[in-house]
Amino acid sequence: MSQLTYAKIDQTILNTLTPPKKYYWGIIFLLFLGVMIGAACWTHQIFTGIGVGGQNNPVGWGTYLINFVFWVGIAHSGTLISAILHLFRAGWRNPIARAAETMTVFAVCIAGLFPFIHLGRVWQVYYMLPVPNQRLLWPNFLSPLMFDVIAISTYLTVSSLFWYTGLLPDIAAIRDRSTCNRYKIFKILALGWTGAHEQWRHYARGYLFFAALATPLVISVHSVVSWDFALGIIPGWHTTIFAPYFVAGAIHSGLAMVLTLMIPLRKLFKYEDIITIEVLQNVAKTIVFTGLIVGLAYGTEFFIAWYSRNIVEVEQFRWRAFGDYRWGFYFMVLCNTMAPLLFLFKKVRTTIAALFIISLVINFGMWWERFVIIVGGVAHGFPPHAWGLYAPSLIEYGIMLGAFCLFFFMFVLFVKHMPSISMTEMKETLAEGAGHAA
Amino acid sequence: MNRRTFLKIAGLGSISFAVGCNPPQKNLFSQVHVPDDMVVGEPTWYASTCRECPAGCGILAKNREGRVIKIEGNPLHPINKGKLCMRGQAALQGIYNPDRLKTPVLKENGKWQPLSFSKAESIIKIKAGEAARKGENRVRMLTETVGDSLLNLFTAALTNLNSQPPLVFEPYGYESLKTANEKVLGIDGLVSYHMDRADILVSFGADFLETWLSPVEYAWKFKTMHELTNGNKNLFFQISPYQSLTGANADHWLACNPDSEAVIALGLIRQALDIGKGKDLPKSFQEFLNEATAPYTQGMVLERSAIPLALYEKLIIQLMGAGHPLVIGTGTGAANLNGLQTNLAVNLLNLLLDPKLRLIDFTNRHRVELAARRSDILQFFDSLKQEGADLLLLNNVNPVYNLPTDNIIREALDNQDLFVVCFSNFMDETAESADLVLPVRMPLESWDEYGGKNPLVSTLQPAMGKITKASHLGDVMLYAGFENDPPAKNYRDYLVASLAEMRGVTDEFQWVQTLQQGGKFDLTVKEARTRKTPRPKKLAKILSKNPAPSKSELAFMAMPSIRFFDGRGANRPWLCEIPDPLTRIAWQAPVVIHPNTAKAQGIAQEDVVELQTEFGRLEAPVYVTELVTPGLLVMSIGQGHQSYGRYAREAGINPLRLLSAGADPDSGGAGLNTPQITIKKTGRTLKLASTSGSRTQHGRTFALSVKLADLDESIPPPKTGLTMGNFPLTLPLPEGYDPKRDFYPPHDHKDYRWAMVVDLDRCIGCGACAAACYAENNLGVVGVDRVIEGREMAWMSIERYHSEAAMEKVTFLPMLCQHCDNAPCETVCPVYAPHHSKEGINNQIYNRCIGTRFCVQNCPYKVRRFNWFDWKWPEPLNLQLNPDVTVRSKGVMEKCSFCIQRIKAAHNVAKNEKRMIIDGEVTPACVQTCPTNALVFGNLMDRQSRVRQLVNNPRAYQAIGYVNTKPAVIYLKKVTQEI
Amino acid sequence: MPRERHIMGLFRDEDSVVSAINELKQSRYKFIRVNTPFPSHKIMDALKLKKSMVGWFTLCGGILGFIGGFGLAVYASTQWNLIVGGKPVIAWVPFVIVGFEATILCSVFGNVIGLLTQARLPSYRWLRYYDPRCSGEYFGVLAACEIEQEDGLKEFFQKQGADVKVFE
Amino acid sequence: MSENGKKTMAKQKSNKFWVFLILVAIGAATFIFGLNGRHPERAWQAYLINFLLWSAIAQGAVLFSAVMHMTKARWSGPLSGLSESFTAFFPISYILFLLLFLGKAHIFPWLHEDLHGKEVWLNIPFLFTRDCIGLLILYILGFGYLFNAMQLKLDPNQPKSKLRQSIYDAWKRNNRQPDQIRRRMTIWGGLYILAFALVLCLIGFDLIMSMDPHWISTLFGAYHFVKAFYMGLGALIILAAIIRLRQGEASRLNASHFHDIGKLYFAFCLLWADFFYVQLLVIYYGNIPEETHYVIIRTVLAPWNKLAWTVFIVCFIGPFFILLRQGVKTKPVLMLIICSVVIVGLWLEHLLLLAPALSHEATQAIPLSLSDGLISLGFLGLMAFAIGYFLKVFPETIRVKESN
Repeated sequence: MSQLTYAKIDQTILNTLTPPKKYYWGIIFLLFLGVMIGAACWTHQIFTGIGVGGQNNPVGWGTYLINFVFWVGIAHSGTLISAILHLFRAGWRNPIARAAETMTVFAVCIAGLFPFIHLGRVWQVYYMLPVPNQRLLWPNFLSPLMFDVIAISTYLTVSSLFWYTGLLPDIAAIRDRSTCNRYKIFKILALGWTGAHEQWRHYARGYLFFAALATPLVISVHSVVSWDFALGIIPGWHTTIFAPYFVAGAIHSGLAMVLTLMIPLRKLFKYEDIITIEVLQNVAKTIVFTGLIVGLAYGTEFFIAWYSRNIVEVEQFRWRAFGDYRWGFYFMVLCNTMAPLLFLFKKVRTTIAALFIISLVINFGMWWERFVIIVGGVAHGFPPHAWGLYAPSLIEYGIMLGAFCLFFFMFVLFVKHMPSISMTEMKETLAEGAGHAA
Repeated sequence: MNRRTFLKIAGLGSISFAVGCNPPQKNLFSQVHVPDDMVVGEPTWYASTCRECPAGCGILAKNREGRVIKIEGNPLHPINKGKLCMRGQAALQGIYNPDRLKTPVLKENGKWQPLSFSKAESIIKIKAGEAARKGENRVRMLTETVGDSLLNLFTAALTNLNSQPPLVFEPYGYESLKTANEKVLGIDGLVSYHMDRADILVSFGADFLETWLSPVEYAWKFKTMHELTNGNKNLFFQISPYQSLTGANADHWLACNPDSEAVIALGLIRQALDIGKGKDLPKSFQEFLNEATAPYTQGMVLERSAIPLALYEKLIIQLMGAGHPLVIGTGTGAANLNGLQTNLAVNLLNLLLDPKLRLIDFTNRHRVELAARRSDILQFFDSLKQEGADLLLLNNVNPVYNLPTDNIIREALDNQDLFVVCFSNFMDETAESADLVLPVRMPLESWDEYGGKNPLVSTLQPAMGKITKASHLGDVMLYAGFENDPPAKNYRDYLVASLAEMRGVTDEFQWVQTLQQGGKFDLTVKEARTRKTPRPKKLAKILSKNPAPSKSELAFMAMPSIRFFDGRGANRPWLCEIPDPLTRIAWQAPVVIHPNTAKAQGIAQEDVVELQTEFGRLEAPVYVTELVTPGLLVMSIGQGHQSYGRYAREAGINPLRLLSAGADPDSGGAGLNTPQITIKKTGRTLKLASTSGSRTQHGRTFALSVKLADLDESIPPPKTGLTMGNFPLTLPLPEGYDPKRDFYPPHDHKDYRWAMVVDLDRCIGCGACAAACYAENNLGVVGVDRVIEGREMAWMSIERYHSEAAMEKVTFLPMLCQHCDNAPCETVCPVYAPHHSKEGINNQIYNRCIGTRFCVQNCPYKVRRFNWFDWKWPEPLNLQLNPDVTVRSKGVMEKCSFCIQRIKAAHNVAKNEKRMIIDGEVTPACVQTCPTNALVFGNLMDRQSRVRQLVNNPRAYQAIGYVNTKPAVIYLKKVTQEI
Repeated sequence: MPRERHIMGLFRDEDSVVSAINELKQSRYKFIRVNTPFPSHKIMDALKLKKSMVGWFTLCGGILGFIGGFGLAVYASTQWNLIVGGKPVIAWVPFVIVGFEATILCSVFGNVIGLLTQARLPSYRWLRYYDPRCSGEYFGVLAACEIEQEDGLKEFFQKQGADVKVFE
Repeated sequence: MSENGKKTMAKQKSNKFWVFLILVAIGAATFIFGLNGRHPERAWQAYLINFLLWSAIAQGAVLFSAVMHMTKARWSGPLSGLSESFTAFFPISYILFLLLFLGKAHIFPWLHEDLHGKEVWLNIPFLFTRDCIGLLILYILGFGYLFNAMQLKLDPNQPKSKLRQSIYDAWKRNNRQPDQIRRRMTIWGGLYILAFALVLCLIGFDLIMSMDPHWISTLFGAYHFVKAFYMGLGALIILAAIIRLRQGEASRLNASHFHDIGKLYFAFCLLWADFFYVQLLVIYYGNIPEETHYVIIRTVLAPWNKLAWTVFIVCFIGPFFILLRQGVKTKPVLMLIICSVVIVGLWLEHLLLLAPALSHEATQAIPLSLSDGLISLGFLGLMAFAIGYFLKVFPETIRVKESN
């Protein structure tokens, strides 16, 4: 980034905020359409009953929970990148941190929707809120679902605050470079930030604590998600490795999603100088690492199942590999642990197309991993007489479509109206870079 | 709020919130003028008699606010001793059936016109009058088996209309049995058997646990004979080409070739003679037998029947050595030559093995013996064609369905100048082709009398106000059958009179007593006259026949169904919804094929195949199982109606369409099997509505059995460990907690810890419990599509497991909520919808449930059921709903509650009487109805209670106990015996 | 007190800012603040600021959250006093999760509150003496002096090689 | 000044060696005495625990350098060089492992049990073959990494011992450019990290988890290697602190180094606790006896529950609250103490995991005695000796600041 200057950074990023063209609104409309389809499907389900989905006995949880876990997973890398890498002072995070955090916030919103969607009586959902009520009925704080409620809401709050705190100086910067309406709005949003040293002094400290707190949080949240299953006693669910394994998986999928989002963004917004190939390479390398962890977890699960000599476990994993859902299993192994290994070759790492495709492959694989775990466990559980299979219904696909559309709808809106790269942090990096050069 | 108050609400959850989840049922109180014996909220019980099949079990009808909501067996009744089969339970869905006719309908130029009852009855009166005037025998009548009183009335009326008495039509007429009895025992009827006193039972395919003569009666008799008594068990051999439910309960199933039972039976006679049985028979007769059975050498028998030598020898040894041997004949419908020969041989065998025939009861004979032979029925219709008649009265019979391949019947009914009247409450196939359909009162609404066995008195009385304005058939006959001088002014009086005359129920007191008890069971009748020894020449004609084995390698056989009997049950949603005990398939009627046959034919499960015989063809999906001999195709009878209401129509296939309606010359009965059939793949497949995932249990400890030999106390119990194989029994009581392996502290219960013991050795898999549960707990009926999706709602289901070692061996496992002490479902619910009650029950609070379905996900037994939709109870089926139990709405989880409403009721009684609940005072619906007492319910904390005694049984275990959920449902291993 | 004149010198690079600050500190002009587009360590070091107090807010939040979380879980379960799955009514092991999440949440709240109160946000008074360029590529050093010293301060800044902005 | 500074240091080291060797001797003596005593299994137990502990320390410490290189982290500075010195313990560790074979009768309780088919995996020949191979690979990779890493640090104008000379010649033969070397480091390092995960999983399953052959926990392997890294960092900090204290201001190890590695240490303290809790929670919640019995014996029932609490407090609660304050992290002395205590705590943790299975008769009291301590001292001596030797051969790893 030698040729970068403060001015250039400002320029590149502010250029992205110019009034959008027609096709942009076209895309927005299409996405909105998708959202509406999803909404319609959900409404239908609420009035007819969960039965319009494909779930049954024994498989009571279907794509709703799969998507829930999938989106929570996506959400994780955002915090990872902005918090953990911030603590490790890895400079390459700065160009993608903002977009990643944004992704996090939106992904958590989407994820948060699914537990509602999958409820049989969503109109009674307030039973889960720990609010004093006249009948003195409280939720059960032993239930993993309550852990979820707490963890996810915490995560949403924290990541949003974290995200907004990061945005603050940039909002101010935009305020200073805009007029009339936009100025008015951003003036309010900026809360009067001027980058005075008193402000920076507290800001830097606060931001550090944010990072320090977000890191254990991000780990705990996906551990909690994993406990929705691991705390059960169902073979294939009840295993101690789940928490770290899910965290790794989450980061894995999240990083892949970062690539999926960043590569087009980089192209469209001409970020090549800021999001350099170096940055993408580093993401790719991290993906290799997480991929290996996930692979290790797959292996361990199988080994222990075999080692345990517990016929229920053995059967569960035999079936996972050779049973009705073996394709899902093959997908998950190939896409999540094999495909990323291609990143070991510099050639692959540095070709944008390859990066993009593999990132998509990984997202696909991670979805299937959740399928294999969530459906597989109960479909082939303890009582053989209750074994069964599950296939999603059209309604479920509709809702899934809606969810994806909603995510991209929000994201596309964001990148066009807010700085999708942190100007401040870029300048900081630039300054430090200069410092090192000196 | 403290725990007690909450639990109050919790308890009420099942009672007072009956309208909580659903829009309230309109007019829960369906009566305006309340009868004296009705107290709101209190059930009233009316003793009556079940008329779902000719067996005639005694029942108690539970009436709440004027509606019958549940039927239970009458404990005083000698036939069923308080038990009931699933068909009996489902009788309710007859009276409340949404397709039940509200008014008579008259066919005018092909269209059905409703008309008033009086109008309809007068039409009949007029028609009858005209016919009678025309001359001899112009009025004909075909009726189902009815009580003597009604039958006499029919006869009287018909004679009055100078016609012949009515003919009793039963699809299952037991012709060959009757013939055999007539020829050997000299009784042209159906004797009953003291099965309970036998020490070895050999059956040649009689499905006495399903439909044969009197299933409930023989179910408890069989279990009495077959139960484990001081380390010993009597033997039961089933010899049949298809392993029916009865066969599945046999110690040894001898899978013989189709139509080879006779060979075996005769072979056994020969064996018996060889070892010098039957010495006290007349010499001539002995000689006759000797020569008649000469050809049936062991080699020939084995060759023809293809049963393994080892088993055959075991059978011979056991049978010949037995003290009280009992051999019973063929299944319901096997009236072809083979069937007749078998039954003859069976009777002879009994005669040889036990010359006094101690186990055969000639006095109390089954009423169904009144049924006319198939040949007579055919002759009846034939004569309608030849001689012609003006009026044909059909009382609740459906010949069009039961004899689909017989054209004479159709012709006769379609005949223009014959006016056909159908006394039927449903538009079944026969009614469709009648001219006038006149609904009459159904058994639960009427005064009547029906002794399942002569001379037993068993009464019927109205257990509820009538649903329609229909009058009783008796009254119709009194009105229509007599010009001016009816024998009585209404049927009730007629009934009283005839009971007084026939059974000496003279004074009012006796009458009331009889009604209250549901009958007069203490009648002493003189022994039937002594038999004369059979005369050889009557037998020779038949026994000498030796038909060559059929050429075709494929034979076909239709089995009477425990669910639908002869087809009359097909419009009861419960019976359709509860899967077949052996195939575990609901709503559909697959054709059952042996794997080898399937392989040979290149057929796989769920393929739709075309079956073709000389009489007809049909297409059916395939179910592959080892429970049938290779080369035999089996379908169960009862489904595949063209009409008969929404539930029966288009459900399953009617196998009778493949069979001849003709009768066997010797027995006069029809065979339900054919030696010639061709099978063809259609290329299509049909998803079977199966409710079972895997047939074998993959080495898991769900349904366990133990060898009789291993029950010996001298053998020390194996040492326990922590794995599935050797985990100890951990009672759901504080003593069940071991600090070395339980993280959780033990918790106490208040006075009661409800638990159930399920004796797999007693369970015959009949599914009565499941039906009772449907009736008691307002379970939703989901229909075939939902079942295919895996969304059936049964709280109690009888799972069947084939043994990996020998796939033809089956164990039945009643599966219901295990009410674990460490219930995995409870912890994971975010809102405490399921929780542990102070009496140990795993409560489910429907109002609190938000439908996360986490509980069922985490249930290791998968016994929780989720309401995927709002289930429908089309009017007036909703009148059957039990007001003590919530009707669950969509999005709510539900499951077995141990019939908490009954527990609550018992609590109230006990509280009023200031005492504890007595052991046995609470019986959940399933426990109450189980014909073999396989289920026992009680309080584990009471050391005297039966459950507490039973859990000390060495056979006691818990399903996959090693998961350490400490279930309160404790199973007793099934006892298998190898000899 | 006589009216003051606020003047901001806008610099392009940190080092000159640092030197400017140092000299300003010696000079008779009143140094008020520096506005920078990003937190510059050099400048921060030059200003020799003492450590921010935000951490204490975070800590308090955390402690409250921990207590609150456990408290809530324990209180709720004792309200019901029901046994589920055989677990004791107060099961500490799982409650750790509730406690933990609450800790994080509350400490973040604490953190935000600390941040806002310490940095005195939101408030638009900051914009009184402020130049938009300071969020771009300029570092604005704001100083004040009596009106008559205005020119001196101006040229002081110019000497440092900064553009000067005078607030009327 | 640096020159003679080094000289003196080298001299001091050489004196030290005697101390170390004496420690070793004591340990060995105690061990042999124990073997001939009434409870040879107790001696072997101590041996096994120490083998696991010290090997893990060495492996974990080396991991630090590899990780730092892979992540291109600039802050580690001289620390990564220092961590490489732990490779010196690898050969010793390997020999120690081979010696375990002699005690197989005492350290594998499952030898006398019915394993329900687990024999396929749990049998002496297979176990030793696979673990030998695993450790061999790990150590070779470790040295391979070291070999390349040293090349960048070594300065030629040092007293050349024979070993150094041979290494020099090797480098000469394939003279590479620094960037080339870095790439090779990346490969060796990456492989080392991979092998570390796999081999330590294996060791964890084979030598700790399988001691109760009926118990399983899928996370156990990962738990073991996280613990190893936790200990490795601890040891590294101790070493660094010692050197800092010896060298004083002249040292290139400054406060920020200690602060950073302190943070990392803190993170792994949390991670270790997390991995512990994750297993506990799942097993507690499921309450399936196959899993619970193992945990209950060690955490709930006397006498082990006291030990469990000690371990938990010493290895997590204590360090957590102390390390919260960043001031602490920068103080070498404090860090030295904390890390030492934690390592002792983790020694006890090994005892907690192994002893209930190994010494069955110990149901009343925790089998812990002086002999255990002495044997451990012996191992400490070995470790110190190894590192001392390394630093003697490659003094530049602890080079002091160039005098300004």
